[in-house]
Amino acid sequence: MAGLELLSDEGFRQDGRKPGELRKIQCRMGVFAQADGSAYIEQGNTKALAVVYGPHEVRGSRSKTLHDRAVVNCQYSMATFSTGERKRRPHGDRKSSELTIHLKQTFEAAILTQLYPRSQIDIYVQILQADGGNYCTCVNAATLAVIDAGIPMRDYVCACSAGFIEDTPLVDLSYIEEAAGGPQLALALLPKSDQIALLEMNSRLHEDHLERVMDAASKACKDVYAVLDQAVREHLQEVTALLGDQGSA
Amino acid sequence: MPVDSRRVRGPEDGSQSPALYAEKEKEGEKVLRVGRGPSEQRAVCVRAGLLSQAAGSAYVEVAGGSKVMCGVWWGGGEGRLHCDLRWARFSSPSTGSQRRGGGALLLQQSLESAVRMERYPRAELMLSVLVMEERGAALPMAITCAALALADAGIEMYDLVVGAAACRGKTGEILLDPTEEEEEISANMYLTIMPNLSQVSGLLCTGEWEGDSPVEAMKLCMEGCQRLYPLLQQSLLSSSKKKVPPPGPEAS
Amino acid sequence: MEVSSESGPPTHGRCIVKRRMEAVERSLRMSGCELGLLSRPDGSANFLQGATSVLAGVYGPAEIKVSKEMHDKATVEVMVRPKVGLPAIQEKSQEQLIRETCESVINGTLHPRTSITIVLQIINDDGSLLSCCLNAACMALIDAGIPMRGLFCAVTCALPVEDLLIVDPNLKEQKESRAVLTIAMESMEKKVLTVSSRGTYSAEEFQQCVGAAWVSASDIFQFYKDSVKRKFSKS
Amino acid sequence: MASVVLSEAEKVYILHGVQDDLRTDGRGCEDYRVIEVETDVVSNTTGSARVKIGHTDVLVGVKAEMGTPKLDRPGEGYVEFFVDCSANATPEFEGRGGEELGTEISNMLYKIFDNQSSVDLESLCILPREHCWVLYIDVLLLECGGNLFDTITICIKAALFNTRIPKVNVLEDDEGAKEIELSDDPYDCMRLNVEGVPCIVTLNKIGHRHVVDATLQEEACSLASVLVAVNMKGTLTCMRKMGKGSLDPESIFEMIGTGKRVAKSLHVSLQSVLNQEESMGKKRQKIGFLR
Amino acid sequence: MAEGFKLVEPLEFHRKFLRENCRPDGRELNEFRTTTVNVGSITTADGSALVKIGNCTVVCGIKAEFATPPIDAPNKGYIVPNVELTPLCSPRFRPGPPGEEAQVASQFIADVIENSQIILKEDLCIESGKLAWVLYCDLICLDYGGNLLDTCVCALVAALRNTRLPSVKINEETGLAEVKLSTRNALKIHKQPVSTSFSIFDDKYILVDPTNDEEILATGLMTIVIDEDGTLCTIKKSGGSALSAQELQDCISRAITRHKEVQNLLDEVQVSVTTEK
Repeated sequence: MAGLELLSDEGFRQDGRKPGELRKIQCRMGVFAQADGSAYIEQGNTKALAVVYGPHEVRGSRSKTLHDRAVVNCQYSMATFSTGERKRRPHGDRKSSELTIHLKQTFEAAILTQLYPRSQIDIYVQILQADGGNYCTCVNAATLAVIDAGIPMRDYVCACSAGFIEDTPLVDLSYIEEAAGGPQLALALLPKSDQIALLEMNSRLHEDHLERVMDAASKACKDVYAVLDQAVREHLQEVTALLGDQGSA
Repeated sequence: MPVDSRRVRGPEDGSQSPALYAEKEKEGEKVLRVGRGPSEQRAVCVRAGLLSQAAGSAYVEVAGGSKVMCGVWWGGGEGRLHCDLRWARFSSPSTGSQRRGGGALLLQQSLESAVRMERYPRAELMLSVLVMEERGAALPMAITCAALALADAGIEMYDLVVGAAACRGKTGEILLDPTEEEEEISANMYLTIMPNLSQVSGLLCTGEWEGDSPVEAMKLCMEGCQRLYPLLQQSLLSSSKKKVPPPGPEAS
Repeated sequence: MEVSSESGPPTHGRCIVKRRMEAVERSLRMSGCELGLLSRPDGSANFLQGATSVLAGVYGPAEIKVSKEMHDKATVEVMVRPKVGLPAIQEKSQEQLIRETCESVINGTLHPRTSITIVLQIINDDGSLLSCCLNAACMALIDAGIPMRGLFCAVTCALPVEDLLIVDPNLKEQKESRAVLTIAMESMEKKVLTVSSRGTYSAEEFQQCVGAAWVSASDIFQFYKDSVKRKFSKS
Repeated sequence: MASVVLSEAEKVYILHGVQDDLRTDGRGCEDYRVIEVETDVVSNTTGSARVKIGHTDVLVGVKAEMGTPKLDRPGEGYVEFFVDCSANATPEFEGRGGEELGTEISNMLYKIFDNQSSVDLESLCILPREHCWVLYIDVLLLECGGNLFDTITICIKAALFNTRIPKVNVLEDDEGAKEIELSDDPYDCMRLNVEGVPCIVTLNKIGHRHVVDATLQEEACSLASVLVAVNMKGTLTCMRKMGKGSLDPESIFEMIGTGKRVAKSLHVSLQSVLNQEESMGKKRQKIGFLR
Repeated sequence: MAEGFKLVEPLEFHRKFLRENCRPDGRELNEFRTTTVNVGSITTADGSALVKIGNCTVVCGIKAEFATPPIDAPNKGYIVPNVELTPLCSPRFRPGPPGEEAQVASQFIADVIENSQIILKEDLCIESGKLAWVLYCDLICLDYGGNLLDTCVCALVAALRNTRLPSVKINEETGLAEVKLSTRNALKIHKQPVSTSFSIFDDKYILVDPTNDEEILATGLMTIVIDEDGTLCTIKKSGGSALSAQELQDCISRAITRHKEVQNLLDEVQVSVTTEK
């Protein structure tokens, strides 16, 4: 850790951001035609794709069927070339399996699954380029894809990571900041109701600081929400404009 | 590396073939093919119906070369042909190993176009091929052997499938039925045909083929297949003479 | 079943094997067997031979996958879980041996189309592991109330040097021996049910081991009886 | 792959169109759909490209890593292929569902690159017997709308064109011990000659004719196809018959001819696109998936 | 007629024969089927043998490779046996990784090698701690006609006797191995174990060398492996009908005579191969 200054005396981070500042978010909905919903998002140098299939009949063994709501099925995978060191397998390793479960829990909390009993919704996310905050980026991408698929949710799910360095909470950590090994928190929030869909923390953080870090993270999630909401509105305008064209033709 | 818990464990960091440490023969122009013309095949010995447990079986041996065994049996699935192709560890000659991936696919596709699977909608045909010794051109031999085993089992087919291999050396000469040394240093072609219908059921070629050479090699292979055909018919005849009355597919 | 008022520790069987001039005297190390200690399985037993300890659980007769179903008898399955690591091919071989031994005493025809699963967790190995596994399996089957034609018990014998035979050896004795045999006897005619061996030995030595196993078997069967009695007298 | 089930009438419609050299989307039998190519899309790689033909979408990342040469080829580096048929393309590929197709494709890739001219493997060697570059060519299948093999090989060629392997200096000290030093200058790098890199042209037999770049619907009409891998010089490096049907030898000869002809123009236009893209240098707006 | 009876009432069919002290294929209870041994037919292997006992056919190929000796035993090489029961030999077996029967058979062969010391692993070491031979002994069953283990052990011994390893020298300057593929040396065979299997029928008849049917209908199976000195290397009896000490002794005696039969057969084959060359 020594020699690497993550926060300068002037209060700037390595990439020039302020502690509470997000990286640039760029996104697009409806990337693929064959899927029911899809989205692509870039948060700084972290790039993720999300695809949604469904709701459809439950695939595979029928025993998975739930009679009062839809099954949310997820898969988190990382392209073998997405990381600095080549990954041997895109998914199926311990880390991806863990994130797959997290993703499932997050979206089970957000999607109105009771509207689709006996059916299944697939959410597949893929990291194309990894530069910190992979899980959060995937959640944001998946949110857009679910919206693109027209599946009703309680609210957007917005996720953001946060860390705590030199008595300052940092949000939206980059790979270098993650690798430094300080405490790390991933928060997935339903921003309107301030409800937490998923919260995970690694490493040690003093109890007294938790509230500040949480505050910073939830503020960041709300910032993410603003960007996503903007993107969705723009996308919808485009689509309706196209539909309008077709209608008049 | 994951350890295979279902086999006796070998050395932890793997092993290498001693051939890699052997004194190399001079890399100069090796004379390919002595005593055999470029379009001449090695003698082949064929026997059908020699396994006691399988519904149909066949064994093909090339003189001084490849040995292939195949068995066919019925499984309980839905109208589909299931192929299993394997090379015994001791089958490969000591000189290096080549990538054999995809052989099973060629086997499957070559046979699928000949077997009338629609006649058996409620049965699964299982086919297992073992290459015991590889001295060049074992893959097309394996396909020939498999077709023979299917015929021995009394499976309905449009025609037998016969395979042949050819290779193209660095100087452009095309040789039929190459040995493993010839295969090693040249471009290879495997072709399977249904001789009576004169239809190509499988084709795979790798390496560099310039100009019209692929067409030429295909023609050579087809001639080779046609020459092999009577031999196969003969062996089927003698195997079915042995088992009178011929058992139907239900017999298993 | 006869419930005796007698309680207290079971008598340790003593086994004396006379060979020509030399006599090896030694007691079986059976130090305890607790029955029904697990709540999930239908029957369970923890069998201790000295420091060797095996925990067995029996599930069944229970529902079975169609692919494994046998229409005329129950399907017996045995799983051996080593102390550390994953089961390998050696465990597979042991599983088959234990399964076939159990199958030969279980009245499987009474429960066709069901499964009887025996799970053996090795807790500690201090020699005579295979016999401990077999004994634990038998006790767990008793505890589960699986109908059986008879019982079986297993004895491990080690042949360290010429003219010496050790019954129920510990790990050190086992390692120093040129041959180790495990013999299982059934309780009805006291004949040999199962043999498994490591190392080389003569036919004569083999017969001596069978003899030693025969002698020890009565002690073990008595120990079985006492263990069951104890369980019922407690509750 | 989104599976397509066609009715008899639809099949006849497609077949008749092909017979008259007019396909359902207006193309002739030897025409490709619009091919979108973009290189340098993933920055963590030594080379990358994305190619989109119709609804088929493929991303290829090339990573060069240091390794030891294979024992039987001590003076060469080597290439490893991995094809990830991701669940993105279809839910059937979830978990291990895509593995079968993935291995089939990577087997095919090994075969088309299994010759001296495709990639100059000797240039990948750093120190004979000790160090070499291993090129990991990872294919990520994102969407599949027919003609998978062609799209993948075009994408691989583009990614290899984009590949820049860092220069390596071998230092030898007085005792003869060798040390490897990576060049500090990120612009000091080695490029690959992609002239020998072949592309596959898949020819689907439909009725009595054959078409290139078939859509999923057309693939469903075809019982047999021939894959021809051809490099820029017109040398065939791999050929394979696919599918359940059998083919007349004469039509295979014809297909080889068509394959070579189409491949030639494919290579020429691909090269010009790649050159053009490169000439824009830093000014090029990277698009990626943002439209 | 007999075929029908056999199919419908297989147990009764066999009992009828056994009551007359003979077996459906005409053998007596303690008689082996014809055993044929063919060595060196697979030229790509360093040693090979094809053994048939009746219908049961096993081909064994030995492939020798280099590896670093194990850390805990730097002066030893490796012997890795592997029994493969492919669908080729019987529809019972499925393609893919080895099933239980194959695993148990592989472990049995490994035990036989370990117990009998056919080959000392020390002999396989080329340079202590640096280089050793690995002998991959692949036993592939081509036709499962009953009595797999006896066939496997016989094929293994025959193949090992047939094995010729290329000569190796360690180059002192480079420390690399130098191999001469043209000069080859035989392995030192210390012991020649022979396996004899029995099936117990209806708890009373003991049949030697059971066929596939006899194995399926048996109430118990036992395999005894013995070497030329009459020393027992392995007795494997897992469950089934219980046997008395006397019955066990009879089986051991039969195994001793079987050893002589096989030994003679292997010697004959050896002689015929060497004279051919």
